[in-house]
Amino acid sequence: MKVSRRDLLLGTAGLTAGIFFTPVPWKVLDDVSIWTQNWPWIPQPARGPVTTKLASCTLCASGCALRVRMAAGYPVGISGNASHPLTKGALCPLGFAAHQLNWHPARLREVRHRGRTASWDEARAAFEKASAEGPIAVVDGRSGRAASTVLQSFADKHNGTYEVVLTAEERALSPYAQWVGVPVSALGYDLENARTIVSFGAPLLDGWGVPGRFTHLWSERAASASDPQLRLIQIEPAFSRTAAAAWHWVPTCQGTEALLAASLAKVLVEEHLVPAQGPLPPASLTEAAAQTGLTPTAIRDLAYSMVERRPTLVIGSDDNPAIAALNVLLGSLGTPGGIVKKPTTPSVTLQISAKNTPPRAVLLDSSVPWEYVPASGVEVFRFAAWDGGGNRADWLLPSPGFLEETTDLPTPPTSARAVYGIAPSLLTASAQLGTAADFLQQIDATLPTVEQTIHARCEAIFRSHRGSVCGEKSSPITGFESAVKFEEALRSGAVWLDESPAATPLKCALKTWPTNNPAHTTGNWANTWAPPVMPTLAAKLYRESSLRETPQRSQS
Amino acid sequence: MSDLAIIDRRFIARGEERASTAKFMLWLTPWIAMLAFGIYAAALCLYYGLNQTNMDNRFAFGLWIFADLSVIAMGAGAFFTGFLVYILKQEELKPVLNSAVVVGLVCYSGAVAVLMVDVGQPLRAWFTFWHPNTHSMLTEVTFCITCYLIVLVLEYLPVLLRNRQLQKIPSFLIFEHQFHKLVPVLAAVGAFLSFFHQGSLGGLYGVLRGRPFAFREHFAIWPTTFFLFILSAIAVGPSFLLLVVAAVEGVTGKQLVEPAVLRKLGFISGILLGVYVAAKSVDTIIWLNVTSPSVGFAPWEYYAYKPFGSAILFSEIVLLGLFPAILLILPKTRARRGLLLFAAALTCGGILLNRFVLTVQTLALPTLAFDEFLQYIPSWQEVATFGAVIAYGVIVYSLSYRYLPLFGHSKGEEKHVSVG
Amino acid sequence: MSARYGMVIDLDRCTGCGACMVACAVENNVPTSPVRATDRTGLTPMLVHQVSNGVEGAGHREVFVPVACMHCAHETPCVSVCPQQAVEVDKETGIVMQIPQRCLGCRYCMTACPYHARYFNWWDPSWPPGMEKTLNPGVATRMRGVVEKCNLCHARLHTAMEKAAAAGKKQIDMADYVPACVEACPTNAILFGDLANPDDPVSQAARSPEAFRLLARLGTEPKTYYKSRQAWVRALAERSPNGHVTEAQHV
Amino acid sequence: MFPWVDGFHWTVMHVVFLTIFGLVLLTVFATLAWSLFRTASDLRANRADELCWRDNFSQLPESERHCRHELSGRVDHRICPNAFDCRHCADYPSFAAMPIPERSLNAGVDHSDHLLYHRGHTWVRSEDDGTYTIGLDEFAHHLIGQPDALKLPRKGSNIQNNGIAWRMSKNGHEIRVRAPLDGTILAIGGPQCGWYLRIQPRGPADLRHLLHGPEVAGWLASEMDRLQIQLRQPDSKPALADGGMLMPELMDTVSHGNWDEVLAATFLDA
Amino acid sequence: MKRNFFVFALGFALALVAGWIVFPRVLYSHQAQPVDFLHKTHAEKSGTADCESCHVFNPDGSFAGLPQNDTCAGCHSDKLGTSPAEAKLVDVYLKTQTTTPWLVYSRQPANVWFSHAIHVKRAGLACADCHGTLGASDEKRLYEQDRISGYSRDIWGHSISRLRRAPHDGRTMSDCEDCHHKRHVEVGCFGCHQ
Repeated sequence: MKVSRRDLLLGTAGLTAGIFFTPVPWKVLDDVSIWTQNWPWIPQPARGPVTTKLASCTLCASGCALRVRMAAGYPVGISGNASHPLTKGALCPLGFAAHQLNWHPARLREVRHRGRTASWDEARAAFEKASAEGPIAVVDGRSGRAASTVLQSFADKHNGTYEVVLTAEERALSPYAQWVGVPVSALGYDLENARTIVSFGAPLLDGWGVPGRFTHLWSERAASASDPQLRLIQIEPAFSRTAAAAWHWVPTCQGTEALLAASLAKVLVEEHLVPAQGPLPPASLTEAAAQTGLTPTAIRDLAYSMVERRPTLVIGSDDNPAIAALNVLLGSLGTPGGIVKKPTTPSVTLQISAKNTPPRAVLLDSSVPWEYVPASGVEVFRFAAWDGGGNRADWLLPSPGFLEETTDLPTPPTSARAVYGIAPSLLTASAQLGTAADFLQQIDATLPTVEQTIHARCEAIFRSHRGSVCGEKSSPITGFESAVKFEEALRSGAVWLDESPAATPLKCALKTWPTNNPAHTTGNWANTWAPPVMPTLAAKLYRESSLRETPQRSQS
Repeated sequence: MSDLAIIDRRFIARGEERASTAKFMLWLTPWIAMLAFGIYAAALCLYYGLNQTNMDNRFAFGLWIFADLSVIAMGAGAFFTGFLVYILKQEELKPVLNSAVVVGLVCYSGAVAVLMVDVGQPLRAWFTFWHPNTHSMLTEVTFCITCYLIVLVLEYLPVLLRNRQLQKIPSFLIFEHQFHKLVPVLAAVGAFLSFFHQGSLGGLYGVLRGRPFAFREHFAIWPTTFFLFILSAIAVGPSFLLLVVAAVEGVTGKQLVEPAVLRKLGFISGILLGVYVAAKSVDTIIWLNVTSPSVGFAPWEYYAYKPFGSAILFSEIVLLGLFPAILLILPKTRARRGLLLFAAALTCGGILLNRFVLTVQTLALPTLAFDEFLQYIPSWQEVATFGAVIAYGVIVYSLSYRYLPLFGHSKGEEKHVSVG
Repeated sequence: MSARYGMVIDLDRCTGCGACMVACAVENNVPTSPVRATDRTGLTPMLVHQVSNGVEGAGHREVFVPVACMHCAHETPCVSVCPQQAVEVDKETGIVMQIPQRCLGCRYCMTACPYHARYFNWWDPSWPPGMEKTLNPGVATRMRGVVEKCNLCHARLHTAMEKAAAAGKKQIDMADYVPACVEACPTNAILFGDLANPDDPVSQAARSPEAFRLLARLGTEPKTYYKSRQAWVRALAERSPNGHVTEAQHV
Repeated sequence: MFPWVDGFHWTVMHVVFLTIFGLVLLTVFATLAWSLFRTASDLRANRADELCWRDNFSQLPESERHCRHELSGRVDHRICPNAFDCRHCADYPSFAAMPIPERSLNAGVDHSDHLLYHRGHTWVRSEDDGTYTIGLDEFAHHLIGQPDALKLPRKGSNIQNNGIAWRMSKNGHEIRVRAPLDGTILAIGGPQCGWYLRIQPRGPADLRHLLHGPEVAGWLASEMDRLQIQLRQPDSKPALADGGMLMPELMDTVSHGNWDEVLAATFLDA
Repeated sequence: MKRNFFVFALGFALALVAGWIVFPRVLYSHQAQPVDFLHKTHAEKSGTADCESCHVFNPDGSFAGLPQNDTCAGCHSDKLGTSPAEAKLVDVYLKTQTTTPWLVYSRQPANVWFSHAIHVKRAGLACADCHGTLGASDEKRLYEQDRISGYSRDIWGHSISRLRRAPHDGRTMSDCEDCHHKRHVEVGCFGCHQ
């Protein structure tokens, strides 16, 4: 029999009708919806138990203590470790997403030479050639580490220069270092005992020094109190985060900080608010008022409020002798709540050998601002984990990223007490990565290794019998039977804290009021202490909120 | 005559004068292009997700929701005319009934199509039927619109079966014959459904406790906007239908219905619009002086932001509400075709503005003390998708007009060559 | 007895560092979305607003207001509107729960929320290659086209519940349940606890005269309290305290 | 939605809400089902042809619905009230009794007094053996001439009065020819044999509804007028042979004109 | 008329056959476990039939799920018998320290949070209450995966209609709910979702 069109139509109708009496439409509908709930191209977290490990943040010199939540062998979450003596568990926002940095698109994973992929051997050969041809400059982005000693001794051995990069905080301390003749690394701010802190544009609550330290202090002593125990006076043109939280904000014109400092000093001395010893500023109040954009009375009031609650500590945002001189005037040098000299960590000493011959090549370790690189004519070997605009370097040498390298943590700048810790590596770095220290090691086997240096330092600290070890619970160092045990404790996340220094008055050489006023810029949050590359998630959040200006947002 | 023309001719009801096949194709081409482009845009949105639109977290509802609300209001002519003819026995409106059904079908199916693009996960849309939250106005809307769409399709069926070729198939003709007897039942059901979802579309915003600009006092479970929307919808429905018929008459150059019918539509529209304007004014006064102050919002701050000044309120109520109502109610003005159409157009404009204010201005206005007044410009994908609905409507209506007896057998001799 | 988890945020303590935002995003596997995302299409379950008092010069004051879902307790706006029960208030915890797998992405709840605390996944979530290894196991990633928001770090509550169950306890130990933002805040500005428990520090802080809630007059009983000793900050509670519009100044 | 599905609560809202929508859907689909059922029963009862015809008839323009008695001149003006089926016409006997006024009409197309004519331009001839022969009348024949295709019903199948007896096509136009009476097909012919079908009527055939005698001339005359009008051209070139004689193969010779209209009107089709 | 009905019925019947018999076979893909593992044999050989000796709880109370390689290596540090399955386990996985890619029959998607601790330790359910006689199974079951949703067939259950289901068959959300309703344990969405 022949199939007519009518039959086809009817048959199809029957099929369609029948299919609704089968699971097909319903099950498919259900499954398709389930498919949308588990789209295969959307990654899902790995399964497995979550363990917590203690570690330290190595993004900046502060070495904040972390609790890292690990799952399936990878870090999945970060929080502060309250047992840390300085940070008290507080972290900067970048720290919370730092564990994503290792997979940042800008991560360096291979040796690159002028834009093309190269090998470690080539790099080593090039460096040896360079060091044979002329002096080498070794620039250390973060001084005082065990690795630093390796770099330094290499420089010394191969008549190179070893230079360290000072952070803005350290630069702000350098005037005192000159006047009292101690290295910057031996000076610190005794914030904990100060009752008035006058900040000349220093971003105290915005990543200054050890971020957690002052933030925590402020939240304990100053926040949410109309008459705080700790008075924070912020002198700054812009209404910064610190200004927003300050007890008193003094808006001044850009670049008149030194002049204001001088006029304040004048008021202090003339109105006998401070003993009339020390240098006298040659400033006139009216002129200062005119330039700073404040009224003379405002300046007077400011001076009075500075001394109302002593001890008063003046903090500059950068190397500014005039501001530094205020501390001298206020007698906040070497006194509690002022600028104190701390005993440096045993065997963590560091003298900068200055030779002025122009180098043939420069080796940069960790993220170093570019002004430390001679403009041209030198071959640049840059060790970095992330290519933060590193295109100016001839050699980009990939170094271990976050939590991928065991390194020790010397006393951070601005700390009033010496601390020492060891940041363990929780992740195994890929074979393609290498540190500057190892790099030099392979060139000159006679150099001390990082491990040796760390052992030596722990040994020394242990033998000094000073201070205590802050782990899950704090215990005196004398409680440890051996240096090995002590080192183990440090490697498992504990931090050694020195005793608070006896207040040793400092002999100040300052006789005349400093007039030289090095031009300085108020540090911008993003590039002075943050890594050149921000954690992806943090970058995203700043882009998607009005909280901080980010390039993307100002564009859009 | 080419074969295509002969075939085409075969489907056109006997004794009907229609444009030549070529001309009709010419007429359809731009609309088809528009439709195709819109479908492309919608496909982009479905494939890449809604980042193709300019909606954002504050403007979670955009052009599409506004379009849906408007289009559905315009489609109200369908159920309301059916209601008038079958339930209230206004027989003289019968000539426009089929036309109303087509308009309704187009509006509703178009709206539903856009909604499917608008939701982020269309493949899960059926969850609303499986796990309905009966407290949500949106659930009410979804259920009503779905049911009513079925009803509309069924109401359209007899019109479709009257096609010259289809009615040559005996079973179809007989089915049409039988089904026609029961259409009043559908009309009644449709009216019931429409009353509800037109209302719940208004309720959609009236219940937004978090948006004092939209929030209104409640009667039982329904905010006043629920009832205002029903009123405004049945007010604008006839006006829109009137405009459509007039437009078709204009395009085809034929008189398709007696002028009296259009005037009747206008009159009904006018009366209802009047009632609506009155109710709306009372509601606005209560809202400005009682409702929103009680939740800490100053009566006039809503209108502190340009371009949404208080002028918008005036034009919504008076310029595009009271004024056309008067024009439509007064026999003198109603009698003049020009004024009649003008008033109908104003009426539609008023309802469009009302929907716009409720959807867009509500979201643009800040609620927290520290958030901003935001603006939103739809992306081309949104506009194109919306355009597709319009094109779809025109195409379906044109085809229906050409091949189906929308107005029964058009009497009256043709003025010039007809199109569509 | 059932709990009512809530927060009291001391605005005088907030320095606007944004740690809460980052910690929240990390904890909840918020994707590192494409650069096209802006502050209007972004995904910030916890968002810190910067608000000024509008005065120029020395009298200028600013405050940072962290805003996340307030978990409204009464006539929760987003719950009643959801057409398919993808949002509900948990009887046991008072947490307003958003289930992305149930959500169809109609975004009605977003229009309903007066705090703009709900966010839509405009893009499919994506991470730079390898970064998906750092996803938090306790939280499933969402897909494009659904709404999400703060759920008070429910994964941490799960962990606490499991721990309690394993130890054979009925109630969880509050020390085990600390949302990421609370944990992250370097100045301890955020206080988290059970508002149903009158002895809980949170309920005590919530009762203080300095405490206030945003848009409390809407009558939705938000469970996030703010507190400040500055009157102008407390005035932010209402849209227009004196009938005039206080404008936010975004820096 | 259902008590066993997540999200259902035994609250008033749920029950009311879902009941309402259940009822709505029930009503809608009951309506649909009911009309489908009625359709099926009609089809089973073989009422299809009649219903279709009545429907088509109601659509015919008035000009095509004149009563036969008007055509014969017995009455001045009368529109047929029951679909050309004089068998059910109450007034038929009275009209039939009236005398036919004498008038000589030139139909313009020849017709026979021995044949009975159907309004769809078919004729019926009763054979001696009680069967009937059905053919296409001169008018239609001249119009179409030789059809391009012919589709006749199978032998033994049934046709119904006013149902579709057979289909032809010419120049792309489909032509449906209506059956003049009920019966079973005995034999099929075609244009070449001058007749198309031979049928055996069901029971005693009642042929009152078919035109015969003088009516035919009147009817054909009116048909000719219609044709004249339909094929009229702006420049009044005589469309038909002089003296108004139909010329054969009209569809081929006269290319202009709306043939679709003409055929539909001629064969009383929709 | 008759013929029409017949043709329609034919289409209808075809649909039924396709939907009820062909569809389930097409919908699921079948995969064999990496290693043929028999619970029964292990229970007999090891002389212990309690699940927790291999499926342990982690210290933090979370459930370890399938045993890791070291658990297997506890006995199979080297080949005990001659079975090819064991040989494969030892040579391919244990020796090379690669985790055995077991296919988990009752694997729930990432958005489901199921705490064995709460169900076993607090509610006191027995493993068999949900997993049935899996612990005593002695047949090598294929792992069936839904091609569309990617779920294991055990989630939907083996009866495609879910009308006549064996006990412990099916792990869908409604199955969880049924059990919870039976035991009057009401939890919100986040009680089971994450």
